[in-house]
Amino acid sequence: MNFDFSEEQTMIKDSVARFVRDEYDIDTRRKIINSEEGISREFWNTFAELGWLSVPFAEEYGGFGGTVEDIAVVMEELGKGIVVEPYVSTVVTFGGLLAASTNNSLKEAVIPSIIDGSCLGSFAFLERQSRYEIADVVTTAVAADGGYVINGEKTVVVHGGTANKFIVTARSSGEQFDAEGVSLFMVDAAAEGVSLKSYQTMDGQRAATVQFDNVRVTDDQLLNSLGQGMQLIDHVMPQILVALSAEALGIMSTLNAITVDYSKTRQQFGTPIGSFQVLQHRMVDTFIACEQTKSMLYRGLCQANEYAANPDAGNAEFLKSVHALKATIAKSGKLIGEEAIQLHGGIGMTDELNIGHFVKRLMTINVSFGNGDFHQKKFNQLNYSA
Amino acid sequence: MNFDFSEEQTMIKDSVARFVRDEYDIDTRRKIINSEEGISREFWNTFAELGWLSVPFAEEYGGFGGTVEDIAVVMEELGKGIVVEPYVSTVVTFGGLLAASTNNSLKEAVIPSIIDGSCLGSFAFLERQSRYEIADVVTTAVAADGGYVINGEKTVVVHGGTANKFIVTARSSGEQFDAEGVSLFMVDAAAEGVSLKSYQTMDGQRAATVQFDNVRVTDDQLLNSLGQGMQLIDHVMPQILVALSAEALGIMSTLNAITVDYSKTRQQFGTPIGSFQVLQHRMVDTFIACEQTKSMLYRGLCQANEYAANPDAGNAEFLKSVHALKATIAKSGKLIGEEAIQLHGGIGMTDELNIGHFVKRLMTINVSFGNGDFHQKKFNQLNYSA
Amino acid sequence: MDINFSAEDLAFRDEVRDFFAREFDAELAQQLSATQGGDYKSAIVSWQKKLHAKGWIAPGWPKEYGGTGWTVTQKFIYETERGAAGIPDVVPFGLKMVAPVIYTFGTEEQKAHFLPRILSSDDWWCQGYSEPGAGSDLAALSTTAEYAGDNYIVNGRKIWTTFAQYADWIFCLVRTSKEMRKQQGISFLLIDMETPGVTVKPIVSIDGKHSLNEVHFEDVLVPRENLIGEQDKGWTYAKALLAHERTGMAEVADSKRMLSKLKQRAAEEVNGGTAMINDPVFQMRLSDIEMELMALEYTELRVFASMAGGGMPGPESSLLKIKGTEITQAIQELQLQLAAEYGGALQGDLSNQELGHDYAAEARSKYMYGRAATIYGGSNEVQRNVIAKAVLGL
Amino acid sequence: MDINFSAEDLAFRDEVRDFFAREFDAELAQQLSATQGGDYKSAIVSWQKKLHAKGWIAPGWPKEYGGTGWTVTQKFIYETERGAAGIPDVVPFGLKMVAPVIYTFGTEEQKAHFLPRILSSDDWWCQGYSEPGAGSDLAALSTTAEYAGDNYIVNGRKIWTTFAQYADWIFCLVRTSKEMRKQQGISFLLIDMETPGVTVKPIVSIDGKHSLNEVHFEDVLVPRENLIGEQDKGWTYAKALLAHERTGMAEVADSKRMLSKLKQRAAEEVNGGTAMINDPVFQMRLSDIEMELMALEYTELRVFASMAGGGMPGPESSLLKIKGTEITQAIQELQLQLAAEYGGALQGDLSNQELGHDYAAEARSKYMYGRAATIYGGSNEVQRNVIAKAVLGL
Repeated sequence: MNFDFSEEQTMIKDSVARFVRDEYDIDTRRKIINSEEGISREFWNTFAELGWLSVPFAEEYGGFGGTVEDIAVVMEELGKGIVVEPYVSTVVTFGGLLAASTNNSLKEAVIPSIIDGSCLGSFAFLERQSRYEIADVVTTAVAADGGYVINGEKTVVVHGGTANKFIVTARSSGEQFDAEGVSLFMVDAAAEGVSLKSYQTMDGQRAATVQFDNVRVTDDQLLNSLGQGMQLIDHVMPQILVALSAEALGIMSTLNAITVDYSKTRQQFGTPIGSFQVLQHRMVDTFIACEQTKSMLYRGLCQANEYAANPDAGNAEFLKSVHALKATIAKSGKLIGEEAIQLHGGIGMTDELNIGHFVKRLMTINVSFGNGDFHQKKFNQLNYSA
Repeated sequence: MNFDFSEEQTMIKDSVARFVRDEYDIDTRRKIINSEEGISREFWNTFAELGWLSVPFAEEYGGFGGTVEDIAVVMEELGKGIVVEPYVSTVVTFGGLLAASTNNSLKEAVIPSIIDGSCLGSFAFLERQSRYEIADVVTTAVAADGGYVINGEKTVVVHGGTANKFIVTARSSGEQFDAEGVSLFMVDAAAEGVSLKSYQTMDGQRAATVQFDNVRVTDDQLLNSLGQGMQLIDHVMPQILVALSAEALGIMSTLNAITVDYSKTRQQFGTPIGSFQVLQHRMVDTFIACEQTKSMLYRGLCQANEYAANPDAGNAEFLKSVHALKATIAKSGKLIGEEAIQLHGGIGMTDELNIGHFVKRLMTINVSFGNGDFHQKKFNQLNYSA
Repeated sequence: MDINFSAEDLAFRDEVRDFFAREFDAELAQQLSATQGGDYKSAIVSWQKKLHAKGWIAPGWPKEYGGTGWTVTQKFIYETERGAAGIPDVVPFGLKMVAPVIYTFGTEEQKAHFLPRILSSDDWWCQGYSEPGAGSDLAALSTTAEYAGDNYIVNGRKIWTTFAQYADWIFCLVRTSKEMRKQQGISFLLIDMETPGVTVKPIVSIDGKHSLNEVHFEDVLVPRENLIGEQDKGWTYAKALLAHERTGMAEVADSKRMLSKLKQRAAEEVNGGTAMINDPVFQMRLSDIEMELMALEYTELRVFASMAGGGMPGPESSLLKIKGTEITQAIQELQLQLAAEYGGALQGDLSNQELGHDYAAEARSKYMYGRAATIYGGSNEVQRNVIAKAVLGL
Repeated sequence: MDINFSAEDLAFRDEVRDFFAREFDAELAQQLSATQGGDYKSAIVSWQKKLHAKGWIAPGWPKEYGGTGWTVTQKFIYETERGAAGIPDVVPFGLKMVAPVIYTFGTEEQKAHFLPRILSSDDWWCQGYSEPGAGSDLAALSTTAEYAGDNYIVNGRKIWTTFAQYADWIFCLVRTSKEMRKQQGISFLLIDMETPGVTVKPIVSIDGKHSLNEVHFEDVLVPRENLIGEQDKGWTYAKALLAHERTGMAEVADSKRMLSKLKQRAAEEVNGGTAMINDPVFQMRLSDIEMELMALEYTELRVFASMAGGGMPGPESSLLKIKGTEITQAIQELQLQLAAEYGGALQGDLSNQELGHDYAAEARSKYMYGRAATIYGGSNEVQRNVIAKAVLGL
């Protein structure tokens, strides 16, 4: 039994932490999110040079060959700076789906360009009506001329505006809610028929509405077998959820630390507010919530490692922990975010202070790929149905 | 708009309050609950003499002709003394069902004996399997010789051991969960085939397991039409729930008052514990919970009065408030009860102090005729199904 | 015990409904749905002028100064209908906050000058209480007013001043004596925002909008006749006002409206083929809030009924503030959950239509700005201290 | 990061399972399910003697004094298996509470005399800390021990003493000096319950049972050699013990067992034709608790892993106590809800069978007695004070 990070993990953790501390203060971030693209290409190149973009990819494609745990190490530190560059969307989600695909020529072509920073990617899955059900797909992929024609609209495509490529869910068969019949295609952002409108989201990141208007694709662009896209998504989703949760944990521990520090200096009624017992107990409760969340993340990581070591034993325990983790993130994130603002008082309500920005990213993570109730119900389904 | 009690209500309220204050301290109560019958016949006669037993009954049977509000006035004060005498089971429940029945000769025969204190009654409806679904009845009433034969077992029959008569649910037709086919019979406790085993319950009251073994009844003992018992129960249930809720409110306000007083005298760390901000805020929260509960009770009473004045307009709003009331009682009861013990510390854990006895009655009320979740779901069904 | 409406009450209700239906038109509703920008001020003022013309602008005032003379029941009916119609409350700073101080503690000249202009919405007021160093600890304020000649010379800084950018006047607590105990030596001044030395600096809040401001005072001359009551006694007047303010913070009618919209939306939002309103867990989340709100409505009625005989509200009003703001925040939070991934978009140049969920952006901004409700007007922690001390005697 | 079990660990797990299955038989389980009466003492002692014979009675002790020398992983496995088998933990007062004080701070004579008798369960210990006037404020104790000749003369009263009615020995905090500051002047004494002047008075608790007692001391002579460490330094020893005690309060393995039984029962309880385990709302109530417990299991493992290098646990152990007791109470509460109207019966002369729901009476008594968990061992309020001060630096 051990809960330590390896030497390599400690190195990359320190490297990300150093970057956040030295290069990514709230003003730098503010400039980036108000810039035209909403991300810093310069920093992204730095990430590439430091090897962060290679973490989850196999060595044969030039990757680091990292695990879910390695991703979590990076994400927790990125969370401490609420870094807006598209690590989750490009490396973890787009990259994760690609890495898990069975289309080797696509992997050979694209993964190296993710690693060197030249390719940004995004997963275009959400539709106006679909909410948290990824299999709820009305975008169509109709066979034509030895390929397919994609028609439909995807919404809230994270960092869609800067993506060079999309992985798109499209229905090649079946009815609206069927898991069977959802196919995954890689589509170039510059392909004919692709158009988009980009906007800022509350967490300082960007998203886009993307239209696919008679976009032509071929079998070569399929990530795995036609109509079997949900299998691939289900396989990769736990690692996306762990990555977001690790980011959230980084945010929570930062919010708690800032709030405790503030309570030691802010004077009210002639004494630091941190001396009021009511506020002390509430900070203890946010401390406990953060520790419990960390434990749940570690549980997920231990079980990810266990599953990786014994894939034949199945991933039931890993899945159970991941749903519990995302549900826990929702609860502790709400508690910690709201208490951070409340304990700061008026100043916590300002755009100028960093607190609100951390909270808004937490709120966004909460509803990304299913909110707390959604995942708790998945947990219940796995565990209780008699 | 007014939230005042009438002069008559104030008189009866003061009368019950005086009794509780002067005659019903915790030691008196302890003697009663440890006595053979578990109730005081002497006090019951006092209740009769003071007219409390006549409150809900029509004047034609010698009653006071009172309303749901009048019952609530009595119950809130009885709650402040956690009076164990069978007011809810005999007057409100047994008496309420009888008063609402269409069997006038039964009413003429029995109601006066409730009012004069000579008849104790109990509603025997619960079965081992039925939990909160009153229509879940496997006790049978089979037609025979111009009457019916009842066979079955009823459990947790409140104050069954001292009851002279039972109103019994029995299935005369239909399947286990059908509302149709449940009939209500009045059965004498001394009737052939009735046997019971009495025991104490956590709240200091008594209950019994009652066996009905080939008990013969006639049409004269039917409270309303054969198989239509659930209609009568559904009609009377809101007033039973309001009565229990009013009792619970009396308990909660008492618990809060005792706890606040205790916190002013109990010294820890050289100061009364009531000076600790954390405990202050928690007592504020229990105060607020109690006030909100009172408001919900008053809402229910206003709507009961509205429904009584305009029965044709239907009881939808009344029902909605009653389910909300019972669900609120569950939440605030849990909060207030648990905080009362916690703030008292070790002494709150002793059987000797009154605190625990109040809490145990609250817990019992919580699960009587459906717990909080059960009633909140009923509320949801009435309000949200699209 | 009843809340029955008399025939007169029912007739009054119809009159209110008719008036709202006729006068609060779609254009007004549209202008008021955005809570910033130049439109907002002119829209709300034009609406308030309509209410004034009708005589309904100040239900809380004594009749002699322009109040409506309504019964508690009529006030309840008016508020209920206003909320149900989705009509925002009047801007409180003039009508609900400074006016009661003026008509209770002001001179005849002050009443004659200020009250009519508040009623007609010709003056826009803002509140100068909080300071950077004094948040919940209001009395720790350090803005000074030195008396010299016939004027006070005011120096200092106020913060969290809502809509100062629109204001003609600000009412301020200022320190006129440093010799006395903290709560003493404070005076209540009315200051013309046009006076030289007054500057307003915007604060962008976490919803990305500009409602809050800092107001700076640099050697600002305020004539003596703008002092309310006695010098150094301002805390007394402010305290009376605070309890008054809190009773207005339950916002039951508005929460009812928000909840009813939330239910409509939950019937339209579908997850995996099931409308959210039919989801048993979502139903529990809804009714957890709705039941609290049903109770709070009656708690408010009980407070109002007990005030019907006259007199200022007591410390129980803190309960209304605590519970009212907690319920509002709970609704906002559930609305944001309902908006799911669609709720994160800042509108930018995208219309609601393009996002596909037309309430989603509103859900986001209401949630974020709504965090302030438990902070301002005396934080909920301070309200709990008030109840502990004044109600429970701790 | 992993919690993988090595081949040795797996072999150990099998050995533990086998031992429990073989030695903890149905009769023992039956005797131990009732937590009072004469049977209980003899049953738990006979079980502890079996553990002692196997060498497993004191996993927490250093190996030199009779500990098992297990790794953290082995301790985790042992605890997990114990909980899963529904085996109660050992009585803590001797093995987990006084023993660490004796082997850390005691004399060689004290170690030689007391430790073997604790290991063999020949001595039953109880704890004399709390006093009527000193609850959470432990150091406010007023039981005195005056030194005279070779003895201390003890006078005073201890309260909430669990199982004092069974005890051979009591370890006490007593005041040996009134000159010093509150925490100083306290000494740690071991007192033979047979000494003249010691009397035990039962306290019936709100579950209607007798586990708690008052212990009165009237001129009780305690030989000097029963003093632990230095006179007036007892608070230091007690404090070290308290942190140790708290780590044992998470009771994860027991909560897992209770939760798993709760799930089984929820599958059997039917409301209107639907098993409660399939009710979406009940499922949420269950998973709210289960998820917290899953996290706490790893929090505990993290604390144990960090202690693996040796050393006493830090103030984070307060977290384990807070969360552990809150989870236990939440399970008890849900169990009582599940028991519905059947949960209110006191057993009296009725068997569980007659009530029809064989866990219902247990649900009631566990819920009621369980309220003590957040009060004893340093109330949860005190634990939060500890974290605020020692961990957050407030």
